[in-house]
Amino acid sequence: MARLAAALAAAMLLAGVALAAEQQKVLVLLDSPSLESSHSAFLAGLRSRGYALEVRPIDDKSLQLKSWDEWLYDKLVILGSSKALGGAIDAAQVVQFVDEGRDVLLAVDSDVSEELRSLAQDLGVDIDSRGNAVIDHFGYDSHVGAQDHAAVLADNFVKSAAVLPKALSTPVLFRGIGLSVAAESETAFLALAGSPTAYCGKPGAAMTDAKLAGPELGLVALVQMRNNARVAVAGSLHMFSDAAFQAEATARNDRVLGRASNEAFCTAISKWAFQEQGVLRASQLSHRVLAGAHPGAVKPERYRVNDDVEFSVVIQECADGGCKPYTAEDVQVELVMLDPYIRTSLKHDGQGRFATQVKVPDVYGVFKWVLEYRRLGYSFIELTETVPIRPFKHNEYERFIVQAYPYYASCASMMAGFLAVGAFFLYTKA
Amino acid sequence: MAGPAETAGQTAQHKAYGNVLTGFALLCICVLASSVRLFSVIKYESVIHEFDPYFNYRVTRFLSEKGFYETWDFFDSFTWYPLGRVVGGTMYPGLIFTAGTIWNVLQKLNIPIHVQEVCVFTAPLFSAFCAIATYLFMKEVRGQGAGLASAAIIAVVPSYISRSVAGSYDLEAVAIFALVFVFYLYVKTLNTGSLAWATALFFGYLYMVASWGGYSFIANLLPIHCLACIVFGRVSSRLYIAYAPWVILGALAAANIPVIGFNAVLMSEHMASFFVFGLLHAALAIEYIRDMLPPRAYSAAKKLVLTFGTTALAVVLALVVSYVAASPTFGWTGRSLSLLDPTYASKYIPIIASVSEHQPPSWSSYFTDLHIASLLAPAGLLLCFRPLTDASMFLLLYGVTAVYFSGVMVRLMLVLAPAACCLAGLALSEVTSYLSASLVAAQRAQAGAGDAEKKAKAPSETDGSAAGKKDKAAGSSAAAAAKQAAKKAAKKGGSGGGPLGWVSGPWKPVPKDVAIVGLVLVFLGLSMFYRHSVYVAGEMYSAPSIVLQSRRADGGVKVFDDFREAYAWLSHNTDPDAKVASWWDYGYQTTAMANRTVIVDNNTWNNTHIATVGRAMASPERKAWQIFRSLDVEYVFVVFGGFIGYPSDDINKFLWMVRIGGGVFPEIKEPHYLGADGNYRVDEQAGKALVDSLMYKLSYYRFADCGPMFGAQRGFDRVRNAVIAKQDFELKYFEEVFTSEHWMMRIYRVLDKPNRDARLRNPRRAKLGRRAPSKRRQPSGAPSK
Amino acid sequence: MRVCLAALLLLAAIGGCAAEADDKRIARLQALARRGGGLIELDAGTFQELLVGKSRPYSVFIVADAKDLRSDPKLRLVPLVSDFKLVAKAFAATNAGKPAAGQAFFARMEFSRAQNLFGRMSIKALPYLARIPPGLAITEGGAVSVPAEEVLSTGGYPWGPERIAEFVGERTGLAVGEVKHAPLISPRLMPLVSLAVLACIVFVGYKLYYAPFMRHQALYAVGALCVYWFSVSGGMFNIIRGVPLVGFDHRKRQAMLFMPGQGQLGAEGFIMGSLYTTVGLSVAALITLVPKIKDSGAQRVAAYAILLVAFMAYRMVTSNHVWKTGMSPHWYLF
Amino acid sequence: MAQHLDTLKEIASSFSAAYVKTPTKLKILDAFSVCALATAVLQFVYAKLVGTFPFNAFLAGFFCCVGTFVLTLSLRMKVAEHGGKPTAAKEFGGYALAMLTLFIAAVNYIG
Repeated sequence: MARLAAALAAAMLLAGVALAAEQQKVLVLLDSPSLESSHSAFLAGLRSRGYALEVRPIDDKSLQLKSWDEWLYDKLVILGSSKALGGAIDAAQVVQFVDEGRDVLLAVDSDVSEELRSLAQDLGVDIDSRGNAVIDHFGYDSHVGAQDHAAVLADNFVKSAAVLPKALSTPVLFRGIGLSVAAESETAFLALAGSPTAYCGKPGAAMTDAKLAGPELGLVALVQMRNNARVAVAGSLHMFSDAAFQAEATARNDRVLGRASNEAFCTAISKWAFQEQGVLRASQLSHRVLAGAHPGAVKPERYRVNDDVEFSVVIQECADGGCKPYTAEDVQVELVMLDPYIRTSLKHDGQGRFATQVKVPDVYGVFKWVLEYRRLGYSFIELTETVPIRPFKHNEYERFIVQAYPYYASCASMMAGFLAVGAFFLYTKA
Repeated sequence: MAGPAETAGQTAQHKAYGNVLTGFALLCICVLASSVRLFSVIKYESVIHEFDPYFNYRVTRFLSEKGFYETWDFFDSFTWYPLGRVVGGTMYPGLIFTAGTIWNVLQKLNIPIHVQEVCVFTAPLFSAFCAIATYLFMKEVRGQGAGLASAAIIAVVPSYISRSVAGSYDLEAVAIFALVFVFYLYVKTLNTGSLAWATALFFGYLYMVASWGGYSFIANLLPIHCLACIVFGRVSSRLYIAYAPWVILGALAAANIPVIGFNAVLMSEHMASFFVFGLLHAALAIEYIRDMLPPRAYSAAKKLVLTFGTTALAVVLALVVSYVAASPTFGWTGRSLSLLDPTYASKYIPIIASVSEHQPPSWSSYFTDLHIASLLAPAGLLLCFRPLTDASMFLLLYGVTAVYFSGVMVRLMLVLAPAACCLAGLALSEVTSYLSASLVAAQRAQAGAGDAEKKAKAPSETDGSAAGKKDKAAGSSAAAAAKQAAKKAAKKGGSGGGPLGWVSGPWKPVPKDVAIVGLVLVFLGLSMFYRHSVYVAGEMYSAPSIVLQSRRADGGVKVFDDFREAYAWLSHNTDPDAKVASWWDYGYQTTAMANRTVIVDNNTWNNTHIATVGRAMASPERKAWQIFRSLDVEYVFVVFGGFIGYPSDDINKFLWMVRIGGGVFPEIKEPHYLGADGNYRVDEQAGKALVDSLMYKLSYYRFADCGPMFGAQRGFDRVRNAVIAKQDFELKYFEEVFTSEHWMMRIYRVLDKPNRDARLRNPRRAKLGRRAPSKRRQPSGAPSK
Repeated sequence: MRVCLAALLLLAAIGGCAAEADDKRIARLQALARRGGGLIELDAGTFQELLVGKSRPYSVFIVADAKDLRSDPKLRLVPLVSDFKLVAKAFAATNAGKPAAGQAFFARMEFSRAQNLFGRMSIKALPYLARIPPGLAITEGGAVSVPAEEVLSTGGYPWGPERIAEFVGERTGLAVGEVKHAPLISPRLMPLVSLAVLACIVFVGYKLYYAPFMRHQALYAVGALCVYWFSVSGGMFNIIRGVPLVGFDHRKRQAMLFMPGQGQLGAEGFIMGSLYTTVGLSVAALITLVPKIKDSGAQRVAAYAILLVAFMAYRMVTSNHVWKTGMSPHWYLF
Repeated sequence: MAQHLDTLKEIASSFSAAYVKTPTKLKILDAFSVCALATAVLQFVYAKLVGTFPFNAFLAGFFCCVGTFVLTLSLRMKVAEHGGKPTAAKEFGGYALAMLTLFIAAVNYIG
């Protein structure tokens, strides 16, 4: 397990290096060719961040995601709608793509195809049924959404520095379909949720009760898989478009709120989805004995009961290609055998080295160091390291206890007496 | 012991003959003893047998690599995950150190032999030693004749063979030798009353204590004997020297073995010795005073001593009782408690009752395991009384207690075996010597006049010639016995204390024909015994339950080697620190052969942990998955015999898992696993919980699809002789990774948590329309046109 | 209002004269029960007396028993009946003199004596303990359909007196009172008692020590032989497994001493044990007694007799053993 | 009570009278064993007072003394049986052996 974690970290490290060095290949699938021009700004943004984009129509017969056993692309962007995935690609393969640690950004709109919906579902995000749109009779944008109220201004952003490093002042202009994530999902969360008055329904049709409404109504959902692959699912194509990037957000009563922060938001989520933000890397997991059987032993094969040991790990936060020491007070480590015997929070020295010193319990057995750190928006850290704790050896117990001196004395006296008596017994004639 | 009558020369000569003959016979016996145990190697191969021996073997390997000290503090993180086991502190090191020493010595002699071979052949070697020890013991009790006879019997007594065939590398292999040897030393000390022998006794006892938990039998038998001696006014300095130092030194010895430690003085098993210790001193004090004082004062003093003694006794008893009553099990370990109250284990400790060798034996097993010894033993019991010496009294007590205990547990038949053999040997030697002596007498009557010389020589010749025809060991024993008899006879009814009770006082030899018939019968009985034992040794007891054989119709032998196949798979295809779960029977084998960490093993010291595994096996799949995940289990295997009809598989053991699991986790209820008619069955009427249980699923997964077996109908289980209840089902949380050739072992992998939270319960989910069919791809990944 | 009052009075009057008849009946039954030690033995007559009728002013508890099955260790019929009897006694004791005493009766029916009743009550399996509610109409010879809730469920068998008492209580709502067991020693008294026992042992030992007959070795010889005989005949096996002394062959409808296959029957074991000991004893006799015989003829005869006995016993043991285990030893080496 | 006392006196006196006759060697052995026993008792009391914390040490010490007592006593018996000088040495050999083992065992266990 520990080995696995380490490998993962290493892989991520390599990925980071690669990010700087040679370009990562991104396959962009467009529902219609026109999107390439209408979404040029977004795509240009990606290129400028050093990705080699390969833009193809989604239903291209010659599409191929993997050849033989290796993936042809590192990331996948689907700006999809009604059309089905073409070529050799299908939902199952995309899921596999994610399961093997690669990232996907999926944007759809109201007439989303069933295939894409099922894909989203496999990834843990539920897209509302086809044809529905997010409607807000109070928070619509009075420029583009005046007649059907289906272009809404959403500002219910997720509170996570990992996703949105700097707060966005103005709302995001959103025209599209609603999403939802399961309540008990550990992996998916909403990056952009509907305002209290927003709901998802048929434009123009009167609706009494909406299944999706208010803060449960998701506009953009982010998913962090257990293998740290990331997926972003947006309910709108429009929000990525140049028009939206340029748009002025104007509230219901024609109050101009200023430039809609689509560009900033979309860049942020794409960065997050492509592992450029909120990535934590744990490395150099180590533990050593401070005082005990073998003081100073680093990563010893086993501890002895009541050893004083130090556990340390280096955690870095990587964003925009660079990594800087992570600083948090809430990183905890456990020493577990069936139940956690020790649970303590690690102290960090501004350099990203988290460490703590504990006295291992007076219980022998096969213990595990377990460090599980999952915070919203950050990549998960799961490290375990197995260390058996052995009891005292027969010659490690305390010797010459004061209380026991009488006993020692008695033994000695017996021996002395024996010698004396023996001598006398043998050398007296009588 | 030169007879007064003869000249020293002749007696010396006879003694020489006798000793040579004896030594030769003893040699033959030893060879016989160890060679009869080699069937397993001949028929199968030189492998370690069964379960526990694998643990010993593993530790011995560890010893051969790391050395003695490391082994003494061996903390084993491979078993009882995650608890681990302090092997050094919980094992009896005797056997392992013995084998280790042998191995080291051989290495020193530049004999490159693998540890396994040493382990395999330890048992036969020590059975030979045991024969010698028995000879010595009986020689002390009654004399050479009895000694040889008993040795000849114990050499091939089945019940001892059963635990000491080559490859059954178990504690008993050496422990029985140690047991008999300790008895020999005790009796020797008792007869000679020398402190040197007492010291030897200490060392012997130390070895015994280090070898086997059965030492507590000795620890109680010796006090009983001592008590008997006191009661019958046989108190003597010899008794004191034999007993008192043993109590103290023995307690120290026991305390020095980590696995016993303080129990040596705290456990009730050991209380008796101290109690009798005190009693002995009181008795001696009385004697001493009697010697010292004039009678009048003595009687007064005696009153004082007695009153004082009784009060002291009462106080001690009160202390003991209060202590004992304080502890829940009255300070007795479960096993020994189940000896005193036979029904105890079956009531309270399923884990003890579940072991087959803790069942009580029925009459047939006595004959199977002891054969003629069990028939002659009563005679031996009686003969112990004529005359009743300290030694013979000891033998008597040993026999009686052992036979009682053996009635409670089959495994204690092993303790009975030496006793029965000694008693039988006693009877045998006396019968043969009486008959042959009367033959001599008859011949003398024919030859007319004759004096002691002829008397002495004749029988050895006649009987020696008979011995030619006879089976060697038995024959020579009879011959030696006859010599003894002749010598005694020559002594003209000398000291009545001689081993042959009937010599003292007037006796009349039986007529010749009777003697001959009797001898023939004895010979027949013995040969039957040998036939039986050899047969048993070859057929029943030499199978190493890890490799199975079955005779095919055409007489050929089919070998089922699934276990080793599966263990090999584990060791080659799984991560070195993968945790493997199975029922505890296979724990030792897994650690030893597959070299993987196991959750529970045959050292059943932690009932809860075993119960957890039992619970997992008895739970539905998802629950079991959670339990196994919490134990970090990566692989689970079950032993399944339904395919080839291997009866002792996990489905048949399942009820014990349920009981043991239910003992700790009440939600497991045995009735739910039984059929409607209250019977345990896997067919249509099977209990619902059974069909849902993980054990059922892992055993019968894909079972129905494995083709019509031997023309039987679909899903037909050849062990239970039934068509299984639920035939086709899928596993959600487990994945089959390996199934051995004959399906005897099925290994499953415990699946991880899914990578994605797909399709969790989400009330806001909109229903999905028809899904696009996933595409068939060519290996290249390109779409197929 | 007045009307109801009148009605009530009327009912009371009717009930009153009905009650007199019942009182007599109850008195008879109580006498019957007293004779049976708290239980009424059910047969055709008593059944008529006790149960037949449209309704009864009392409820009857019936436990089923069968002579043939008493030896079955799993069924535990004997303790069941005795527990039942205990409950009956407790009930009688607590409600003595109260009207409640006449509101419940305890009856036992034994298969061989009341076979048809088993049929009529359609009892298929033992153990069976049920209550005949007062309202249940029972005609002569007609089937008795006891409602399911009136039958004590076999779950958690053996019930033990408490369970039965509880059942009686909840079914009738009458107080049974606590059941008096055979006196058990409470664990708290344990040390004292055991101490006393030990003291007695010491005392007795002291007495025995000076008793002359303790000097006879024959005593111990016999004792040793008995122990040997007992365990060799698998006595412990009988105790632990609760094996009946004699099995019952249902096909041949006769008792059987020997049981084929695994395990053993009590008698079987003891017979074999005796055979074992016989061989040993005869051998001992050959050595010890024969030499004492003066007359050579007599000696010869005795010796031959002894040898014959030993030989026959040996033969029987071996043959039985082969029959039991199916082992057929053959010479292995040559 | 009174006659109890003088019986005691009488016993004691006769005992001492008889004891004086025993040879010196035996007297020495007696003295040794008695003091061994006394030490054992002392240790027991001490353990009862202080509490049996280093239990192994206590056991070792206690058993060492009791063992010495026992062995010495047995030696005394042997010597008393046959006051013959030649065997005495041989007996003592065994005694020494036993004592040695005892000490080794005790020291090994004491800590």
